[in-house]
Amino acid sequence: MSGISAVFLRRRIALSAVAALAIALTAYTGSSSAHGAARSSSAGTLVVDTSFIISSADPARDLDPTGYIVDHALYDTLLTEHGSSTKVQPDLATSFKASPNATTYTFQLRHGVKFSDGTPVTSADVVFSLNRVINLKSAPAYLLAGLKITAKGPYTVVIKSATPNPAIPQIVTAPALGIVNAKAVMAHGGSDAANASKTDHAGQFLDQTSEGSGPYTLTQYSTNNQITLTANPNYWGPKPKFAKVVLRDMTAASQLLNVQRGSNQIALDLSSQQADSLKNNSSLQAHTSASPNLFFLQATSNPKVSPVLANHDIQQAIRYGIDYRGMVATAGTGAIQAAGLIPVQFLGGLPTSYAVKQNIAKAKKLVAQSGLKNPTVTLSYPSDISVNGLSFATLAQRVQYDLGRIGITIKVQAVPVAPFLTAYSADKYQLVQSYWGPDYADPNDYLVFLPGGSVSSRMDWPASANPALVALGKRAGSTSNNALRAGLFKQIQEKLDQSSPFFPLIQPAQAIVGSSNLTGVALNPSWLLSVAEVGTK
Amino acid sequence: MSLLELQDVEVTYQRRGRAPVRAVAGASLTIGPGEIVGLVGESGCGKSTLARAAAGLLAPSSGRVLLHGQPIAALSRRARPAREVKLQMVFQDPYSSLNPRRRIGSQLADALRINKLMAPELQRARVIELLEQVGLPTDAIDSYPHQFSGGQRQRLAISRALAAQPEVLVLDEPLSALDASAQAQVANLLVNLCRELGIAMLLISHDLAIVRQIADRISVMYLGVVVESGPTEQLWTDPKHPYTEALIGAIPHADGLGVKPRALRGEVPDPAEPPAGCRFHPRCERAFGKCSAAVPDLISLDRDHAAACWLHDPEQAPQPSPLKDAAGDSH
Amino acid sequence: MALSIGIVVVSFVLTHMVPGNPALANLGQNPTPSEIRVFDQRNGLDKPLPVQLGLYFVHLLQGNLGTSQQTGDPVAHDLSMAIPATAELAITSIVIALIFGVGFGLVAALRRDGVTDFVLRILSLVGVSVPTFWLALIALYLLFFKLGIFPGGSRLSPTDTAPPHVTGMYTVDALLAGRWSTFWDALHHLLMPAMILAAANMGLLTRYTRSAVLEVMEHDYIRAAKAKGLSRRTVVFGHILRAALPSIVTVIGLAFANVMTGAVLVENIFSWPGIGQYGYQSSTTLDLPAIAGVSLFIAVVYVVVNFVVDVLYGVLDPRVRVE
Amino acid sequence: MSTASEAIELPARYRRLPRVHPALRRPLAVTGAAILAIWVLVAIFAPLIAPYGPDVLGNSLSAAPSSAHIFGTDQLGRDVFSRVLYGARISLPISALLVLMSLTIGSTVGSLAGYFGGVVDGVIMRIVDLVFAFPAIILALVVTAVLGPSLQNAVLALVVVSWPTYARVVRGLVMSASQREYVQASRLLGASARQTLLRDILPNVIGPVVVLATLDFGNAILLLSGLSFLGLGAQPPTAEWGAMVSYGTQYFQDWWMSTFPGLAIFSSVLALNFLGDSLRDALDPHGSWTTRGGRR
Amino acid sequence: MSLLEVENLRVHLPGASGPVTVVDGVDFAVEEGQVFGLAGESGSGKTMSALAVLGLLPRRAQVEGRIIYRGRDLVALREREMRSVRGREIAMIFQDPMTSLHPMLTVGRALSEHLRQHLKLSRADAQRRAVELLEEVRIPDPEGSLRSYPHHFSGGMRQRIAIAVALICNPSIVIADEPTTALDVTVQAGILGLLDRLRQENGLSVLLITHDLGVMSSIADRVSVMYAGRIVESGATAEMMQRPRHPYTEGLLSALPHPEAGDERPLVAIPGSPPAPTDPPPGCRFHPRCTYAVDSCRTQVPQLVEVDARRLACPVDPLAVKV
Repeated sequence: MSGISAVFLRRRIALSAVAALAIALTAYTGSSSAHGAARSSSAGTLVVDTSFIISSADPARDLDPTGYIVDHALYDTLLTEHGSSTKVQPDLATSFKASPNATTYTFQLRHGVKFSDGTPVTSADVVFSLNRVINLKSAPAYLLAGLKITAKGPYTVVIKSATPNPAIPQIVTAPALGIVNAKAVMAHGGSDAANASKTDHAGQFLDQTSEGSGPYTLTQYSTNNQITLTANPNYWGPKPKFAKVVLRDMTAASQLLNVQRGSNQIALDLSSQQADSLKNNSSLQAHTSASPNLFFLQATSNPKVSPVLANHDIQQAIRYGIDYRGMVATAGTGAIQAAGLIPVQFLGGLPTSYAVKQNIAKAKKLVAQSGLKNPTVTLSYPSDISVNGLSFATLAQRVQYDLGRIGITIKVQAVPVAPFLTAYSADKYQLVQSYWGPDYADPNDYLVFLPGGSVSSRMDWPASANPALVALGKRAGSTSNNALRAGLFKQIQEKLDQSSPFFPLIQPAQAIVGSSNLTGVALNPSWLLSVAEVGTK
Repeated sequence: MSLLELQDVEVTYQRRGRAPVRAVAGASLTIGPGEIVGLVGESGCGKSTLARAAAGLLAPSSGRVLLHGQPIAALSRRARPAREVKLQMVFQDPYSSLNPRRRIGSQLADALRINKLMAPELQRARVIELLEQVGLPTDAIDSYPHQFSGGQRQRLAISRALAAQPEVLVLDEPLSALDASAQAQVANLLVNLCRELGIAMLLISHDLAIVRQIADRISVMYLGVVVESGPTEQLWTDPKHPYTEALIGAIPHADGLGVKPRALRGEVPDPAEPPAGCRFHPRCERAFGKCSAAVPDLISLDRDHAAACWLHDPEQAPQPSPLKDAAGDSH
Repeated sequence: MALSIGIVVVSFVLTHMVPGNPALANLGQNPTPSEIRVFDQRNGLDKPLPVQLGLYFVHLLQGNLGTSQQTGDPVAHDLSMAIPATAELAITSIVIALIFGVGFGLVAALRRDGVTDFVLRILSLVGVSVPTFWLALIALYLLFFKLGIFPGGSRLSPTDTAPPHVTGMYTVDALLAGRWSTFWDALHHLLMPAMILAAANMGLLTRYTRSAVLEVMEHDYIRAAKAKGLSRRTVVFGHILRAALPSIVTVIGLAFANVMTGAVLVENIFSWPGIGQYGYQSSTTLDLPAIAGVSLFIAVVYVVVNFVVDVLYGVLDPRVRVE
Repeated sequence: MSTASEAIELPARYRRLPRVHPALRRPLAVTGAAILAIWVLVAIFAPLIAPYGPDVLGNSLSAAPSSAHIFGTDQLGRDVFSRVLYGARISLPISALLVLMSLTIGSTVGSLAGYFGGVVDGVIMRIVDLVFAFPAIILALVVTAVLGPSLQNAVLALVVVSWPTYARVVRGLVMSASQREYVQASRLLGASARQTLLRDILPNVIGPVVVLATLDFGNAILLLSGLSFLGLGAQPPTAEWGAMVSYGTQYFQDWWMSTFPGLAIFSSVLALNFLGDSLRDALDPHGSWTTRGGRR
Repeated sequence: MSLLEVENLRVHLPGASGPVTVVDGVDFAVEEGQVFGLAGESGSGKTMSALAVLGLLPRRAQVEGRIIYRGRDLVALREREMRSVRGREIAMIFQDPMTSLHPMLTVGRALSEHLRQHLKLSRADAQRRAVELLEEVRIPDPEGSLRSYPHHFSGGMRQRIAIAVALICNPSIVIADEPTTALDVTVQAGILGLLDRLRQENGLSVLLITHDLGVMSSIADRVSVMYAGRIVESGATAEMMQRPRHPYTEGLLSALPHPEAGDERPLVAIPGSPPAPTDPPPGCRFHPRCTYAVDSCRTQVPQLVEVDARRLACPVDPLAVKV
């Protein structure tokens, strides 16, 4: 079951842990090193400005965006991805084999890899690291739910799943599953035992030093200041271009200024508008693209909470009253109207041409038809976060204005994330402006929007409201033929667009801006940026 | 019968973390109707404290203040009973004893209004009468205090007290903030008020010379105790206590004779730690053994005249000898 | 002491009255009921409030302020990281405000009613009137972005590394380590936010100093000092300023309160990892132990600063010293 | 009894009585009053002056100042000039209300403490100390975290932190005024403590409190806009100056979005401080920035 | 040749509506080894005259006339030169010993700072001299006193210290502005005795300013009486006290209590009050209060003329008959 949380909602979001592209899996068998770059010595400092969201530099405890950037640089994983591609590539494992029923995965480890302190990396370290994740029961533990990790000789690791799980190669790319130096971590209180959640005390140790085999080592770590990484001299792969990487905690406004003044800088949290304004700046490169994130409105179906919204005509009026084009313009270049709930990039995503269009006349007629005099609705949204540089307030004001024009009075209510989530879950709100970031790149992640699903029930849309739709969802979720599945999901979304308490608004643009002399400035869906891959022209 | 009577009044100030101070260590005074009694002493002798106790502004830690034989209660949150309103006070600083934000007329009418002495429409006429009584122009009624000089303000303060038709006025250094000519004006006013309206007064001052011009009787205080009291002329011409003698001797005379006033040796001791025995003995030219050992009582010498000095104790005293000349700077 | 306890109680009760659910706000994702239960147990949120408060006090006495739900570190550790940053900023800012405020106030008083006085009066009023956050933005835009005089935020250039931790104040630590370039770099980063924080206090101190000096100047002992034929410098610094100093010192307590208020705004704008930023972030994420820790720290600062002011007052004024 | 300063002091009856309040004759006071008057007029007549509605979304997004939008437009295409004008309708009356509430609570509590003294005083001053130990903004952070961010809650939070100032000042004034000799004289004339409080003490307390309130008014605008800047006060689309500055910082290069609302805050606070400072002068000539010679 | 001669001194102070003349053509001279007294009520301009001598008037005061000290016109001196006169040649004692000594500086510093500046003494020499002076003014434990602060001493002792401060550079003239007014009579007598002894033993010249004619009578050699900024009568003290010739002098004396035993004359007050310096009456300034005033008094300013070994500003001279 998927959910939204404050940590996730805060400021912006990366596609989180598992961006599984099931299609690629069967075709893939591990190959030799993907790193073609020539070895060269490291020099200089790369500065990455971002609004920190990090709770630990211990990979096993961290699932936060900033933490992922750091962990990806400090720790090797069994497999990995390069650049913005989601294609699985070798890392510590040079190859793997999957059993035909996709329950057993055998990974062959690279020989001669050493941790930053010179200790060789063996299968014991892998088993320790992954078991530690499982047994710490911290946020990343769910990645390995139902998996069993064993070693088979010093350079072979076997992962077994109780049920078929074709996503395992994708899963093991997660920086949270970085391989740590078992001896060193155990020496500092680390444990992978079943009771590790109580006995492991290595968290603080790993906030001070890194015990990995990745391209960088941790020099300085402060959750609200800056994190300094230094090139790992013992790294087995190509030397990273920059000897030092500094991640600084900066507000988006400061990032905008800093990136323009500095060199060798990357800003991660600019809105596409901000990035747009830098397009003409020859010393910068800015990349914008539609993010898989979704802004949507959700109306309660509970007449006790809002008799106005329980009125079907009003719901439909809202759907046609919103100026989607204006909203896209406000969101900036790269943003697109969300035709359905599933991002256009995903299997089953509806093309933009299917999107609902503003129809003021129709909307006004619906309001009149509702029979309600001066319908008034409270729109609640989390006040202290923004996603992809876009604040909820901005869109909420748009909604308020647009619906005002068709005769629905909107009272906006800004609520900090924490109480917002509490009240949202308890069906306390009338109209909510919310957001969904995919947990993995698969339409199944969106089944929770169907009647009775976890998101739907937050605002009292029970399974009984539309049993047919529920049945359709069940079918779509269990279909193995992807073409068929895509069709079913499209059908579901069209139905939702015709009548449902959900109003998809936009997929905002995501942006990355860096000094123009840099190479490898690319957004990765999982860890945003691979700092080791950033070089200079 | 005395109008205002102070019986063994003691006032002790509690101080945080330090020894309490007996600012007034047992003082008795009586004031008859229409009588002006002067209370004289140097700074720190407790005379202002005694004045405040006499007026009921603070509660004595022991002893009593009686008006017409009835005890006066110290001020509480409640209004003063009408009986006690007959006891009024005039303060030293004419700049702070009038409310700067109220018109004179309103302040002078306070007593009339609060005690409902007369109908509101008659009050203005009475206020004008009061102003005339203290020799101020009647157009002062609509003015504010800052429009007057120190001497005029002091007269305003007196007339405000007069509005309450007092029987006794306690005057705390009413003249010390004034220039010589204003001082004489106010002094004459006080005497006239006493003679014409029969108001009794307790006049507190550090200036023995001016008190002598006004008072019928004088009490001299030193370090919290009354050391001598008597009819003005008698006390002046024949002081019985060495301290009174020293006070008189220290007054410079504007007679062009170039006579140097006499100084008194030493310093006034800390009231928190008064000397044993007679409090004056360390500075006294005529102190002898007993003075440092025992506290002398106020002994009645003749008629109204009394002094607290072992010299006048018939059993103890050595033969009185003439005062040593203490001219110049003795120490 | 009683004050500190009161402050702990108030901040604790206030923060725990928050209607939000800290578990929902802080659990990574997919919080299951059992995870929420574990979270609540771990953070002691499952117990009744008075028990939580009691436990808080017990832990407090052991030097344990709880664990921040946001950073996952002990609050005491987070504070120990944030405090030196704020201390460095606050002290520098107070020093700047003192130098300019006292200087301006002195000049204004000495040139009373002149043009200089008038200009300084306006300057001091501007200082207390300008919104700190707006001033910070303008300074950031002009001094950093347009002119590049000052760096745009954070405590050190990314190319530099923090000096060995001794006090946690980079300028001091750099000096202790003998790293001059780091010292200048840290100072360079420190100056702009410190000056912005100092603006309001500078205005305040100008006014206080001016009136304190004017009051002193009315005293006979200043005329007496002039009558002794002392040089102007001795009269001004040795006598006038010396006498005004105790009353100026009493303003420092107020100035510290102003700095703490301004720090919340300025630290957020300048990405300064201090108490202000930490407090702001904990309050938006309902990080209860962190909020309570920050409140406690601020209260302790308040008590300590006032104590220091009292002591300083006594040192400066021998009349008080005796009492 | 003749010191130099006293020699300069002239009996007031020789001065001409001023037609206007002396505070208003000073250039700063006049400037302050004028700016403030303009803002008050703007607040009243905003709908008449403003070319656009505060929340009307236009088509030109993030446009630089031009003849159509003299302060430019924001990201949603709203006219910044109109929003700044409408902002006066939020910041000024709400800050005034805030001051009024703090003043009422603080003065009442302060007079009670000063009047009753003893245990009541002790308890009240403890509470005051407690609140004082929190910087306003920290306590406001906590209060808004408890109650949620809104202008209303921000005001509430600021009232919570600002009343103690008044309580402390009023208490001090009441206590020192009740020690005044004219109050004691009144008491001796038979006035009850309550009568003197109303007639002799409070009138002498009002002046300093008015000055404090004027200066605090400016402070309230600053704090309120500061909270809104942090997102804890006014919420969109309210055209509140602090929130507008905060909003503008997201688009740093579009300087007009935050510069003009910031200027609005600055100018109104400065006006109030000009006025308050001059009032303070008029009331307390000691050490004031006056043009007259000093007097004790 | 007098030690100090003041000729036609005028002092104008800034007022709300133009300058106010507080000293209006004052002449007097202080002779070597004499005590010259300047008497008058508050606001008569006597203190302003004295401050003018030392150049210590409030800022923006204007001074006209000549102040000749040892052949030099002090009015024309530059501030720097004036500083070498102050404290060194002409010293001053102030009214209130509670306020005329800097409360935060030790007695030792008060004594030695100008001594070292003027006479360039070493620290040890200065200290020796300070102890000497404290002994001379009869302060017990002079060495210990050097380290004490003024508040450790009583009023009388402080005035003695203030006198020591004034005398330490061996000045020729001491200006004593109401030196005993703030003291109790018994202490006052001691201070007057001290001044008299210093005059006799050290040949000190004193410009004594007081409103107390009793004090004046007991120590001054010559007296000038001031009224509303002008001198109305000057002469030898005994003459003046016994046979005042100006109606104001006479009025002042009659208003004083009479300490002589057996003298029971009532006080005679002068009617009215002194005029404000902003609005002085035309002609003789005393005429509105003068019982002897004639028409010419209302229009013509009386000149101070020599009459029977004294100088008198009253052409009517009504009291001459009484003599």
